[in-house]
Amino acid sequence: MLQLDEVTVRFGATTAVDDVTLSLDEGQVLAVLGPSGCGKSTLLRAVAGLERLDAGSVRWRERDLRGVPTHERGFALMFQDGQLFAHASVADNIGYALRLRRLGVAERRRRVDELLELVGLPGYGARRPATLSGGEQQRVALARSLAADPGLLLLDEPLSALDRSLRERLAGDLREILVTTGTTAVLVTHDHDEAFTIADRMAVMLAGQVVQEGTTAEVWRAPATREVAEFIGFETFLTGAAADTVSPPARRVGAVSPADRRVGTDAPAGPPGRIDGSAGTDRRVLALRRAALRVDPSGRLEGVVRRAVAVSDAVHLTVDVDGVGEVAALGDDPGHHLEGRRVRLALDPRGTAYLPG
Amino acid sequence: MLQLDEVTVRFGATTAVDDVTLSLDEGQVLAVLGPSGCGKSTLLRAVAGLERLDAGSVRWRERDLRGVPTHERGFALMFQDGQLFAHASVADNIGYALRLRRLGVAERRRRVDELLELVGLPGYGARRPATLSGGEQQRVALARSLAADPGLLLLDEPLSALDRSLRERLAGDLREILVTTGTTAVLVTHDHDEAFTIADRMAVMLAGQVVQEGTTAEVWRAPATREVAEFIGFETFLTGAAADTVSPPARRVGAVSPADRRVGTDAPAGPPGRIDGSAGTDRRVLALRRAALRVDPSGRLEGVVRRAVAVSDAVHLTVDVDGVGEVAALGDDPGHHLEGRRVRLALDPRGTAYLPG
Amino acid sequence: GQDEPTPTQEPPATTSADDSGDDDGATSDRPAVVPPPEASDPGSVTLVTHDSFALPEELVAAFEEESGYQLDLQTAGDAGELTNQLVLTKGSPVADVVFGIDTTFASRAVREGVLAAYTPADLPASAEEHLLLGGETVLTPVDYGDVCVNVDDVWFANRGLVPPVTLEDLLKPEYEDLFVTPGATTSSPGMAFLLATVGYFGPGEWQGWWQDLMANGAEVTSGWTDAYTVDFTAGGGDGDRPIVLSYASSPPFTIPEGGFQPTTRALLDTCFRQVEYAGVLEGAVNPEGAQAVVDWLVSPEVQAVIPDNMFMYPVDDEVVLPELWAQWAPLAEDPIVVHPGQIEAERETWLREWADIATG
Amino acid sequence: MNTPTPTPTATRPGRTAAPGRRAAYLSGSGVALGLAALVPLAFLAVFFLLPVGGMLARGFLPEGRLDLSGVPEVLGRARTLRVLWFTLWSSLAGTLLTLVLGLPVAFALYRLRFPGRGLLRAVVVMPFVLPTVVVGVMFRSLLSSGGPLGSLGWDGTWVPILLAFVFFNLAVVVRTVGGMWEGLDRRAEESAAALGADPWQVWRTVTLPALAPAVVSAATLVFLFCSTAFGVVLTLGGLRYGTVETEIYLLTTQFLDLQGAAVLSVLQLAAVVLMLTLAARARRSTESTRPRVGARAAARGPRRHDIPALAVTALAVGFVLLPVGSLVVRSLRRGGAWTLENYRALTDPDSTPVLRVSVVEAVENSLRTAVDATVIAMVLGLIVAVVVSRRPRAAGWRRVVAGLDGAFMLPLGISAVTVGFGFLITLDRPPLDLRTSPVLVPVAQAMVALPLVVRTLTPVLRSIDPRQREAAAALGAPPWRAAWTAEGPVLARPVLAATGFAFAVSLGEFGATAFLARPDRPTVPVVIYQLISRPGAEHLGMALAASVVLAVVTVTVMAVVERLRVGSVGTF
Ligand SMILES: Nc1ncnc2c1ncn2[C@@H]1O[C@H](COP(=O)(O)OP(=O)(O)OP(=O)(O)O)[C@@H](O)[C@H]1O
Ligand SMILES: Nc1ncnc2c1ncn2[C@@H]1O[C@H](COP(=O)(O)OP(=O)(O)OP(=O)(O)O)[C@@H](O)[C@H]1O
Ligand SMILES: Cc1ncc(C[n+]2csc(CCO)c2C)c(N)n1
Ligand SMILES: [Mg+2]
Ligand SMILES: [Mg+2]
Repeated sequence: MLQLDEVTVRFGATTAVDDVTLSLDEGQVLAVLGPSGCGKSTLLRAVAGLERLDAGSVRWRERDLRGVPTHERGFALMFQDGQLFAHASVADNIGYALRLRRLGVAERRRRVDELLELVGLPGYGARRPATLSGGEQQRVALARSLAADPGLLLLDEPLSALDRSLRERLAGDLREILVTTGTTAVLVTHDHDEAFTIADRMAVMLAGQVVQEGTTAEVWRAPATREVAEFIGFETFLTGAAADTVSPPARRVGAVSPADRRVGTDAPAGPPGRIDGSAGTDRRVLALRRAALRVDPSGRLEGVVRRAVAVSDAVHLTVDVDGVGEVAALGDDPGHHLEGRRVRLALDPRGTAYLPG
Repeated sequence: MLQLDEVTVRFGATTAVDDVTLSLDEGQVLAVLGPSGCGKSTLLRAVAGLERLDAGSVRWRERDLRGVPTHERGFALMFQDGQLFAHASVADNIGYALRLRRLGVAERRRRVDELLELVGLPGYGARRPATLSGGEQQRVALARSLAADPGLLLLDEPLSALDRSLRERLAGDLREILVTTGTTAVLVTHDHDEAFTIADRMAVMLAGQVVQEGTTAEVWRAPATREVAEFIGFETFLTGAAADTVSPPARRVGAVSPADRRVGTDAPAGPPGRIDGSAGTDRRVLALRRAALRVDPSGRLEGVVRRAVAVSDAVHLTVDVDGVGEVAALGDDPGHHLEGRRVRLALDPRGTAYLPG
Repeated sequence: GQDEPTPTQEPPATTSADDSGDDDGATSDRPAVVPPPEASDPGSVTLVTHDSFALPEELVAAFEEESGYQLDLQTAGDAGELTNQLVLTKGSPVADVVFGIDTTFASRAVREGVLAAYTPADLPASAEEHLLLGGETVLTPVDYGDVCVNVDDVWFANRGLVPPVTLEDLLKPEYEDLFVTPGATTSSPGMAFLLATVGYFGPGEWQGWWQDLMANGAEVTSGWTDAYTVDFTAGGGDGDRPIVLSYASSPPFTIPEGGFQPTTRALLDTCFRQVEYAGVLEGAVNPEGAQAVVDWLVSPEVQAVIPDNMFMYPVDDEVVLPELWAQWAPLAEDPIVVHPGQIEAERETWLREWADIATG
Repeated sequence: MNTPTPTPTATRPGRTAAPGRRAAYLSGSGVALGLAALVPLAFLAVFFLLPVGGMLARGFLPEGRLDLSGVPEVLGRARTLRVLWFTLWSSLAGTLLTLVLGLPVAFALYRLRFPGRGLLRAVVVMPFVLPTVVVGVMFRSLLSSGGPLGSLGWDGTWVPILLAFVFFNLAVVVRTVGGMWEGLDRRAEESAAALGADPWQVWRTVTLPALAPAVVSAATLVFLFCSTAFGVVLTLGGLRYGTVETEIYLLTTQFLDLQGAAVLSVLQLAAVVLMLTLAARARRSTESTRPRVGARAAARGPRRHDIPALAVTALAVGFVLLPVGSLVVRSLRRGGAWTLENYRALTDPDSTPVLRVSVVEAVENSLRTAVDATVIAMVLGLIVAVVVSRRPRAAGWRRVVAGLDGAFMLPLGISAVTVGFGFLITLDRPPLDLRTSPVLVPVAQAMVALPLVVRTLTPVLRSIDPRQREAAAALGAPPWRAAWTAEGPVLARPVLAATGFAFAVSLGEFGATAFLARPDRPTVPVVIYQLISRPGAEHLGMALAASVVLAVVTVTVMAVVERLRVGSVGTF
């Protein structure tokens, strides 16, 4: 088990990691999400023993790692910027940890080729890192850390430089590798879907602190604070009457109109559990993702489209809903047809959450 | 106007950019998309004059740039890995181009502060690049290239290291800046939505070649080849009977069943124009995004769920549709309830496209 | 060496003469000095000299053969550095015996007591006249030479000019810009020349002469080498000064290829005599060996090769000089003299005054 | 009184800082490094601090009591002030001039690829092995009123002194800066160009700051060499331009005025320490790590806008070769005729009674000694460079490291006479009675070469991103292995350059060697000095021929070193 207790790392006046307490069972994968500069990389470096702790402790398999040098921890860290060894070939980079372990040449070569294949770079072994594209370098760095076959794998944005389809494929492969080898891993990512695909658990960091930690689905469905909610994609926050208009208290649990829940099947409905315990409180905030409100002729809400922006596979609308105000919603077709029009919106409760007020 | 004619760049045996012909009107923004290693960065470097052309020419405002050194082109290139000046402060990095232009100290400072504000790093001016997080460095690099206020702005994945919400905000701001200053720009991105938000036009590169170029919406809706389609997110490709089953020929133009087009409004329906001209040909391929098939009790298609994976805001299904085979589809709720079940799927034609066979 | 004589076998020492080669003869005890435990092998003797020391390999071998000592050589810069080094290491010398202390520094060595009394029994009679005033018992003259102004006769002949003869002549306008000398502060012959002018004009008078000399366009270089090889017209370079400060023994070196007569000549009225001395060092580990070395240096064999090897005149006048020397390198009959004690007392003052005049 | 007590606080074993103040994985290696640093420190203590301390003690404590009576007297002399002033301005001017000429040459020889590059790299080092007197004679032969350049009227002015400063030290700049430049990633420059900077602006705003630590390093060395220059100043300045160094020499060897010499030595030492402090500060403020990307950093073919740099290089090479050319010419002449006699005599032990060994044997001695000295200098230099390139977090240890950095430069800033005489008076007791030990020659040469090695390697080492080492550690590499992985390949070329340099230094070293070498085993410079100070055309001719041989040997060795392939280091 990896156990972080009140870990704090400061750089002068900046507190990059602030009193972080976390634990991760062996074999599990934790995704760390958070905005740029919140301390994710520093946290990983601290676990690896590359940053001194200003307070707190890191324990691994019950052993306090204070004073244990990086190379003796048996971890592998993939740096955010790769940090490939420029003077070594791609194959030597990937085989580095194997060489340290004095693996035979043939075995090493086999493993390197395997990993090159995995990251989609077969035949790149003899190349120098400087001749690789950005994404290729990142994949080599990933392969290099995977080759180390560590007790704990620390990945700092392993797939950020890759295009979506490659990223999705590699995320799936990575998940598979981690699961089959039972590797414990902590990965930093900006991509929510990547977190979902690869990780069992998720920690959201904001300004150095872990504000929420839980299974990926949990965090997704029940963000602990407005900041977390904003970070994971909730855009509209409503209170009081506006919230009630969008999601009438009476209908909140289970009682969702057919139009509102059309696409739903038999999954547990609506915003998660905690709602029940606090149904009467008005101070709670109703958070809506954009996808929670879709243009639907049979929807219950109505409003005027203020702005419509086409993105790749949808139209992002800003709708001024009667009695509610401006909300983000999803249209279906290129928006120039919509601006200024009145549309009806249907609520999809899976895009909603209640936050403590 | 930026005009690329049969531009080719080789590295030994590799042809990184292969006979690329492109043109971009002034004031427009072109997004270059393509898988990792397809030659995007090389293309940008070639335009900037940092790679020697093995063939072809780059013209800017009617002038052939052959032999024009980089600094005389009046462009600004933001490198994929930032390439901040390690010895200079953040402010000096951002103010670099202004200093070259001998802008006064006060004016420079004002502009730098403005840009720091823009990229969300107010007060970071005195820091050294080495003390910044990955995303912070990227933002400084972006600010630095924006400060140059160039005739042509070349951005190599300017937002890849940022979290989604910051990326969205910056993409919007970037678009606004480019439009208000009338800057012509070429930007490399992996993110489809970023391309949509920022760019007017889109070029898809595959293995060194530009396979499709057009307005963003055009490319999105009518990918030219299966590879392009795959790259921009089409996952299922059907021909012959299977295609007909999913999208019956009779119904193809305009005649979409209410269940299939429920969420649609008055936008032009179905796969775009070219369908009409080739309606009779069976050799065309029907391409489907995952979002084209959604679980819907009133859907026309039926099949067994083979696999269900929850991602952040949806469930990815693989459904074995009767008479069609396995297709990617979108469910609504965490998938463990679905695997093995029969579900009905509705087709959303906006997620479909016909490709030349 | 790791050979026979064991450390316990203390070599005997005497203050009187021993026959060379009689290494196991007398058994009188050594005086106060106790050798350090790891003292060098008593079978060897160390000779420290100036950099210009050179003797044929065979002679050294013969000495070692004859005396039974292995001769170790150390060099220590020019005469000045050598003397100062001895002074600095007084009581713990690096060697047993020294050769190369010259007239100008000898008094310092004597005064500082770095030398042990010793006079070779076989000192040639002709050496007597070179004995150092006040240092007769500790320093043994070995060779000597004259530092004199040299002129390029051919150069003067070609121009139909008469070369200078005396120091006073050098101030004449016809010799303007024609004289080059190494500096007194940086060069031994330069120092000797300064002493020559002090001795010739007398204390308090020489300064004026130097001022006039400099005003007459004399050039001061740092060392003899570049004065002679760069500026002098007959030194092998493309120099343009036909008058140079050098040695009385220099002219034979200017006999042209195939010629039989030097093109240059020393002005014998301008010479300062330098005598080089040898002496046993106080605190020597092997004083007896040291004495044997001093004996050896004044032996006819060594005296005979001194001209060809060290370009000095042997103190033993019985030695036959090389023919060219005899013919073309006469010594001054009446060299300029300055009392060694006075040199020691005033050297610093003179040098400072000189430097102020000559290097302004 | 002279028992060595070399236990500076800098190397007290233990954690490098208060607990937890440093990345954990470095602490173990910190101790090892600290211990390793003891070796060079011991060398420094025994072969430098002890002798110099001894001399200063003799000067200030003549009778065992402190006596400073001479201080105001020495400082009050007009001559002292004049000498100080000349030392200062001539060294500064020489340093600047050398930099101005050396930087374009470093660029041309280390960033451009063209045939003959390796040879030129070797040629610029050649002056370093030429004995100063020979160079002085050659310069004067060219510039004296009768010489080919006599019409310039420079003889006896300060101009030739500055020229000689440049002549001798061009190699310092070219190699120190070139070693760094060679490995720089081109993309930083590209990114400046892509923001509109013209090549000059790119150089000024990106390249120069990146090179700054190396430039400062080189400038420090050059300044030290110039301000302690002895032979050339005397020969070329014709006594008019005394420096502190010549003054100390005079006071020590002529007047035996140890107090005066000690006063000047302390003055010199203070100036050197001040200069080193300033240089260290300048270096530190310009230091930053840089990516090094092998392939992209590789030199390229010359382009049109490289013409100025190439022209300067041609000029510099011409400048270096001019005195050497005149040396070659004069070595081929005797008695007004062309002859190979001077060279023939070199192989003949009996050619002149002046020499105990033939010049060929001296070449052998020189090479053998130089190999020993180079090995010592490289081992110690690498240790020192690695130690001083580490960045402890604690300010105290950072200062210690900075101090160490400077400490090894000190020997260059102190008069050789002081060290030499100090040697004699302090190392005269067992177990350190080393005064006549033959091991001293390579050791002393190594101490002279050490600063050059350290200054060549340290800027490069410090520019390597420590995260490269961290990346290796994070994959399981123990500290030494991580250092080898991250730094070995980058250092390979600079190590070669430094090795060549150290070799050249010890081949050419005269001051200490003349003092220490046994007369029966002289090195070539010693032989040259013996020859050149004797009358007779054959001695001068042989001295010149021997100088040519020394130059040729050096250039050959350098050229071979340049050609060594270091690709294998890349495979860890
Ligand atoms: N200097 C080089 N030498 C050899 N091959 C190179 C060099 N630079 C790039 N390549 C190759 O050229 C191809 C294109 O590289 P480029 O950097 O343009 O890709 P990219 O599209 O920017 O990829 P990414 O999205 O991963 O950054 C890659 O296959 C890469 O390996
Ligand atoms: N060496 C340093 N000195 C000072 N501040 C630092 C240093 N390293 C990081 N920081 C600061 O600490 C904070 C956290 O940095 P960190 O690199 O951990 O962020 P991150 O979460 O990884 O961000 P990103 O997603 O942008 O990579 C940032 O504000 C950064 O500016
Ligand atoms: C002005 C000046 N004079 C001489 C040298 C030559 N030099 C200085 S140190 C050294 C190494 C051995 O002594 C050599 C050859 C120089 N660089 N600068
Ligand atoms: Mg980070
Ligand atoms: Mg790229």
